[in-house]
Amino acid sequence: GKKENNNAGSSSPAAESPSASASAPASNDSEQNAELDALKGKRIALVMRFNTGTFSAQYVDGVKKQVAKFGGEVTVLASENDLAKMAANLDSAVNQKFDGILIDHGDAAALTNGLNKAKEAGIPIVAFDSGLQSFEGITNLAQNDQQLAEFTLEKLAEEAGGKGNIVKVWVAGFPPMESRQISYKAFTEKYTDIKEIASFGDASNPQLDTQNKMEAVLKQYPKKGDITAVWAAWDEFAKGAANAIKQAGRDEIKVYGIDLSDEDLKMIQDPTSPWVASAAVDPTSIGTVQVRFLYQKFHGDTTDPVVQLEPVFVHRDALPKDKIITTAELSQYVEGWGSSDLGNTDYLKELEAAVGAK
Amino acid sequence: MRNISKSFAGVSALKNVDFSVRGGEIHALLGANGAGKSTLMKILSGAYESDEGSIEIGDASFKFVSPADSKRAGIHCVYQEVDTSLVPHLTVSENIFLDRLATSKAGAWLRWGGLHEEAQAVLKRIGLTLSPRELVRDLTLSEKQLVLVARLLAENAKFVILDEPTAPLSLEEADKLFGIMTGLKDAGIGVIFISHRLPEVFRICDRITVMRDGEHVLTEDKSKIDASGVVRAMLGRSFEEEFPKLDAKIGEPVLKVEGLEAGRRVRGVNLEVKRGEIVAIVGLVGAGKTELSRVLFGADSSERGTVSVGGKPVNLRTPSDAVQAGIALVPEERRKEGILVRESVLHNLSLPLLKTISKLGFLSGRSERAYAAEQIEGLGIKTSSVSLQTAFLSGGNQQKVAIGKWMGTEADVYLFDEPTKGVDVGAKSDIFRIIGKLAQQGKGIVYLTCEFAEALGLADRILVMCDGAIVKTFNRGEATQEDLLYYASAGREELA
Amino acid sequence: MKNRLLPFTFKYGALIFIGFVILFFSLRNEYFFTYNNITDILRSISIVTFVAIGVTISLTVDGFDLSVGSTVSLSTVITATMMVWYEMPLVVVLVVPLAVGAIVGLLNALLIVKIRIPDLLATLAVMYIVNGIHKTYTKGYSIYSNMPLSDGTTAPGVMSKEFLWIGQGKLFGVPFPVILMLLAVIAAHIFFKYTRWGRQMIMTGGNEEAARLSGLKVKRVRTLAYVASGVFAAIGGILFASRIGSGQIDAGAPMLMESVAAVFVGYSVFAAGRPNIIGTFFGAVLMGVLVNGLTMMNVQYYTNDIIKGAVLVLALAVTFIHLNRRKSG
Amino acid sequence: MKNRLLPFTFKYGALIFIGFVILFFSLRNEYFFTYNNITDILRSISIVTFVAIGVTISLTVDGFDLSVGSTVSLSTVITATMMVWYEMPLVVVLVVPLAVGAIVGLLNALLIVKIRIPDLLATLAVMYIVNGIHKTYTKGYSIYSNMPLSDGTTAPGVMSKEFLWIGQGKLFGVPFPVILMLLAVIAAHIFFKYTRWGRQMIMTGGNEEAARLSGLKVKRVRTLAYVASGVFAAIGGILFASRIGSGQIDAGAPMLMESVAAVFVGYSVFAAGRPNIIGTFFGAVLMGVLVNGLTMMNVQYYTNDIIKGAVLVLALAVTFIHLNRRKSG
Ligand SMILES: Nc1ncnc2c1ncn2[C@@H]1O[C@H](COP(=O)(O)OP(=O)(O)OP(=O)(O)O)[C@@H](O)[C@H]1O
Ligand SMILES: Nc1ncnc2c1ncn2[C@@H]1O[C@H](COP(=O)(O)OP(=O)(O)OP(=O)(O)O)[C@@H](O)[C@H]1O
Ligand SMILES: [Mg+2]
Ligand SMILES: [Mg+2]
Repeated sequence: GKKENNNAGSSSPAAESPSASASAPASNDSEQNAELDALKGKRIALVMRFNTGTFSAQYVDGVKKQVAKFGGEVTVLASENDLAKMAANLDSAVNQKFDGILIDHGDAAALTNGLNKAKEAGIPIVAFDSGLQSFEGITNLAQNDQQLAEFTLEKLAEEAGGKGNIVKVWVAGFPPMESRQISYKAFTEKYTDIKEIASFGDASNPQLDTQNKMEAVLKQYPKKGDITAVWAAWDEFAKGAANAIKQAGRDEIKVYGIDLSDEDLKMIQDPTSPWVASAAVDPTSIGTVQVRFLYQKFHGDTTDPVVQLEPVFVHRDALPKDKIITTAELSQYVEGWGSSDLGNTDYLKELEAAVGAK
Repeated sequence: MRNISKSFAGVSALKNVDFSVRGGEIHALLGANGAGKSTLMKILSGAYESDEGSIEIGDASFKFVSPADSKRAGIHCVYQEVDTSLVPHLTVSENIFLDRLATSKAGAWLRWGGLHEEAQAVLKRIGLTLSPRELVRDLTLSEKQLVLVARLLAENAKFVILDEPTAPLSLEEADKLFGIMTGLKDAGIGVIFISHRLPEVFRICDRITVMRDGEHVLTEDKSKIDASGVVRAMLGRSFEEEFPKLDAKIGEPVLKVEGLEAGRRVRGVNLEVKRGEIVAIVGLVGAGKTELSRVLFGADSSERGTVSVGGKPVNLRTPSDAVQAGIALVPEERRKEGILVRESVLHNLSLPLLKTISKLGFLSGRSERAYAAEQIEGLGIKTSSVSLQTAFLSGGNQQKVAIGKWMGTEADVYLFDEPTKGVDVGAKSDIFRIIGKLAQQGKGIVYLTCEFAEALGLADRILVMCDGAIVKTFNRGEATQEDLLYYASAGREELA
Repeated sequence: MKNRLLPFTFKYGALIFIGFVILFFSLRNEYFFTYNNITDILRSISIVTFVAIGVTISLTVDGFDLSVGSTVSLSTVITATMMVWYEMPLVVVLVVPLAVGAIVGLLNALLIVKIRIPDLLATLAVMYIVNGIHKTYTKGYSIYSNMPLSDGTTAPGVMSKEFLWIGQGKLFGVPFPVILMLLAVIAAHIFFKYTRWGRQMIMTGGNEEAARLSGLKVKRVRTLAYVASGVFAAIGGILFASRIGSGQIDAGAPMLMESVAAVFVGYSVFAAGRPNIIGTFFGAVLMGVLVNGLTMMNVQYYTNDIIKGAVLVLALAVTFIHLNRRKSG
Repeated sequence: MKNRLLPFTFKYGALIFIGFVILFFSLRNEYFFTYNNITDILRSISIVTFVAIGVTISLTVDGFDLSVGSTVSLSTVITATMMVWYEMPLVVVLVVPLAVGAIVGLLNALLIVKIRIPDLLATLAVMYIVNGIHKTYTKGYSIYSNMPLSDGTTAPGVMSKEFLWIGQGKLFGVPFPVILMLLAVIAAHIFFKYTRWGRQMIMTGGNEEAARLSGLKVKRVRTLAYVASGVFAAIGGILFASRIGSGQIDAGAPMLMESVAAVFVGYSVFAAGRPNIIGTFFGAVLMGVLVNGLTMMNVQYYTNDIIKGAVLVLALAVTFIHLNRRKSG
């Protein structure tokens, strides 16, 4: 609707005039330059719920790089997985009159108040994986967690031939995890010949704890073929499981994980590693895309309330055998990865060029 | 109180003791250290539960299982260990009215103004000029003692117990206390008074009960008994026997102290101790003896003055410097400073010797045990095994452990700070014998005590300390108890 | 004694320090010292302050309660399930978690006062147990309005509006949790300063033997202190649920260290050298100010901890250098 | 005294308890009591045991060290960066984190022994500082072989084979970390039982003033204890990096509570009622056995904590009921 146009009026009064419509080509150069100048030097707050691990470090990196390209500046407000702290951080961001706010892994109930305050203050917001669809005026990037789980589980079933014993490493209490569990449940109903023989998970010490517990499970099922595969709902779990299996020499067991960072990619490429596949949205490009949509809002464009980030399935077979690559190069091998031009517009390209030229 | 018995960890402290007090009398409870006086009173005041026996007030029979019970019966007590009854970081007022605050008598709300006012009034009655707002942790020992006395006055007592209240008081202060006691007596309150100072006992009390080794010995009117009779009853033998002074050859000076100053409590102390000599330093409680011994041992720092051992000046910054220089200290607070109560006798005895009994850092279990056996034998430490926790030893044996650990260090100078405090009669003479032996071996002994009789019996020389300074020196045989007391109280007071 | 300035800096050192920190941030960032930001800071510390009051109470009777964090977690999920699973009225929603907090306190007291397990050991064990219970109760799931249940249906209840108002609403322009917090701080301060029970707790913690000898039922006092600690942690949990509008698993885990830090900084305030409510409050304020101010200065979030730790050391050093000098001087 | 069985169950109660737990799991699952599983359990507790030995040492001198978890985190990322960022030879890779651990210990000692901040307060502050440092050092990234660097290049080094062998290799069929752990336990036990320095630590912890008045240099002894605590935590961090083949951020955070739990259970072993190395080891074994056995039984992960806590309470109650009965009897 039209109401999405209540953009950052304070910083770009030009947006009020009809001529500033984003889709229309700029009528004259000076006007366009003024428009671009207005987009420079934005102060942006990134309010995060989680802030440890390579995945989130890469995501922050993506946000920072993209904002820098647009000539802005980012402040990270980290919340150590404490929603109350996150709510406080959002309030603080509003108090500081940032030009725009990015939200990472929020929670509708916890943030409602702060978001309303931000809306009153006219601060545009773009959220990632926060379930804020019901909020008017906020653009929600969503990585489709159920689909992520489906990708890996389907592949698992396929490679296992539709039957076998699997170990599930998963923990409740986190929205993405709980979404992935929905897919898992459907999966167990669909493949009745696939049996879950063990299930554990501990988010406070994910890697070592998984490694220790996986070892116990391996001892409990000591014969080759007892265990077909491990499904880890989070890459931190997958790392631990892969380590345990590799060190026990049980190379017949395959590990499937979700969320992919550089660190994980390296493990998947290692031919001796049992970890064969993962599904993810490139953390760096999540950051990039999120920033682009925020700038569209600065510009006064109408943006969709929900933007789906299509997850990508990465299997070892698709990766080069001869060299080690990083997620930055992954797009050359896996379609849909990182190359996402989602949210990009001509004026943003021009802005990028203008800032880069300086 | 009838047939009271009590034992600690299997060791009997009270055996079928009977004891009675009338309202309106001052009843002295006497006995040597460890006779069981305090224990009996703690049973009366509900701090301990008796194993057997009963307590009767009028016609009613009671069994006190908590201090609250006995308070309800009107019995109030000033305990011997002052610090166990005070809360250091609370104000004087609150400490005075601790009982009231502890029970539900007072309302829910605290009116500070009223409380301070009332406290001020009570303080005035005992003649203490102190702000009721002051924190108890900042008071001196004697002030603390008086705060406890003030607590008695603040309550409606039928009976009050005063366990060695005069120990930390000056004579003036003690006099004021006696005035208060007489006032209580006149008000019909029964006062039980424990003291080791016989003259004051005879001055103030009406009846005397003597205990020995946990048993009741006698109860008499003051008029029917004299001091020597009391002492005989207390000790079960005559007075001289208590100090078996051994002859020792006196050699060259081993410890020399010049112009030692530390804070308010050690002021310009000069001191010389020769080999084989026992030098007693006497003074009232609070004279600064403990502080002097701690400074000499490097446990507290001095501001000025020199100390030399065997002619060599030493710099005492920590106790380990002192040990290196050949000084050993048997501190006053045995259970806190002298021994580690949770550790075995073995580990306690070998503590200062760890270096000597180890090779390349590894302890030799054999020499450790051999050394311990030697000390246990030599000092007559009564313990069921070397690995027994020292907490389970009797006080005298604990003190022997605190002494025994220094025997192997080849120290030249031994400082004893009130080594007989809380030690029973037998152990006491054992300790005197040990000290005598050390002197015979040519060690220099400094014996700090507030028990003048001990100093008179044991020492070759007696120095009197008052207010942090040595005010008078006596050679053996020159002084009487009265002389000592005269100088110890700064020559200002006459003996009663 | 020679220097008259010393006792002053000693007594008010920590407060002056907090003042400087606030001044510093105000000068560095124009948005820091605004009404909205100050009330936001106060709101952000309200939960921790409640927990920290509980910790202060148990420390006052000389007992360390490590289980408060887990009690916050338990209480926050219980509060949420009361509404979401069972659609209880507000009273029940508030009373049940408080009762559960009291029960956790009783369990601590049983182990410490009755069985005489040392406080740190006992409360650590209880911490594990309560953590396990809160996860088992929810099967590890966070609780939110109309959440899907394991039997495929959705939960009937929602987090009610009135309940959410407790944590998110405003009264006379002041966030309600701030009002609650200030009331609690004042009440607890009055309790310790002007009521017999408060003094009894201080007496017990100051010298348990003396308290016992004056006829105080010290066991009961200590039991009450642990119960109070549990109840305040439970209030923290309720506020938490109300603030974020859901019952998060493990929500209380960071609360233990944060509240302990506040209490410890509080030792320095007025050079008390011991747990005290006003100190605890200022300790929480300092921590809140630091977190808020540092984020505003755009300090890398991972350096926050260094600064927090350094500030703690400074505040503590000021007090304890002096405190020990006085003792030995 | 009347019942002859009591002193026996008292002294060996905790060990018998552990025996029962092992027996229970062995009967429930045929694969539990196999050579491979037992060595796995021992390997899984090796890191915690090292940290717990450090905690035992600091508790022996009566000081609680809350900073060990953060020291593990710091040491684990330093170890990894030594190889990945700087391609250092193995000696340097091992020595640098140990030195850093010692420095953390020195910092603790400075605050506690010199400035005389109470141990819990000081080590809490240091915990924050060290946590902040390790995150600042890595900018929040985990460290792994050939990781991409912020300048767009990749890191030159890899986690070396020899290094990984430390945590993952076997010697004579026994996992190398298990051998290391057993050596450390034996060495620490001998240290406390048969060496002068160990005895000095025990005596200092027993009563610092009495130890000082016996001529011990108690400040030095306490300083050494904190340094040892830091070094053992650093060893834990090195093993951590070697065991999982990378340097994870915040890896040590859970180690604090786990090691403290092991040490506390250890209080009960042989009814010591105080920190002791053999007890700590058995405490760690009990915790490891529980995790392994419960995983094999496929118990819901969230109930693990309840069982852990209940076991802790039981073990502690056995000891302390008796210990106090003896004291007051
Ligand atoms: N709590 C206790 N545990 C073990 N033994 C104790 C305890 N209290 C007292 N005793 C022992 O009981 C005996 C009597 O002690 P008590 O304190 O009653 O003596 P006292 O007559 O008051 O001596 P003093 O004149 O030194 O005060 C002593 O042998 C003492 O060691
Ligand atoms: N911890 C303390 N706090 C306050 N005052 C103290 C403290 N220790 C000692 N004092 C006071 O200092 C003065 C000297 O004490 P010191 O212990 O040196 O005397 P003393 O002659 O050894 O007495 P005692 O017979 O008690 O050993 C006394 O007035 C005492 O009350
Ligand atoms: Mg006595
Ligand atoms: Mg003295």
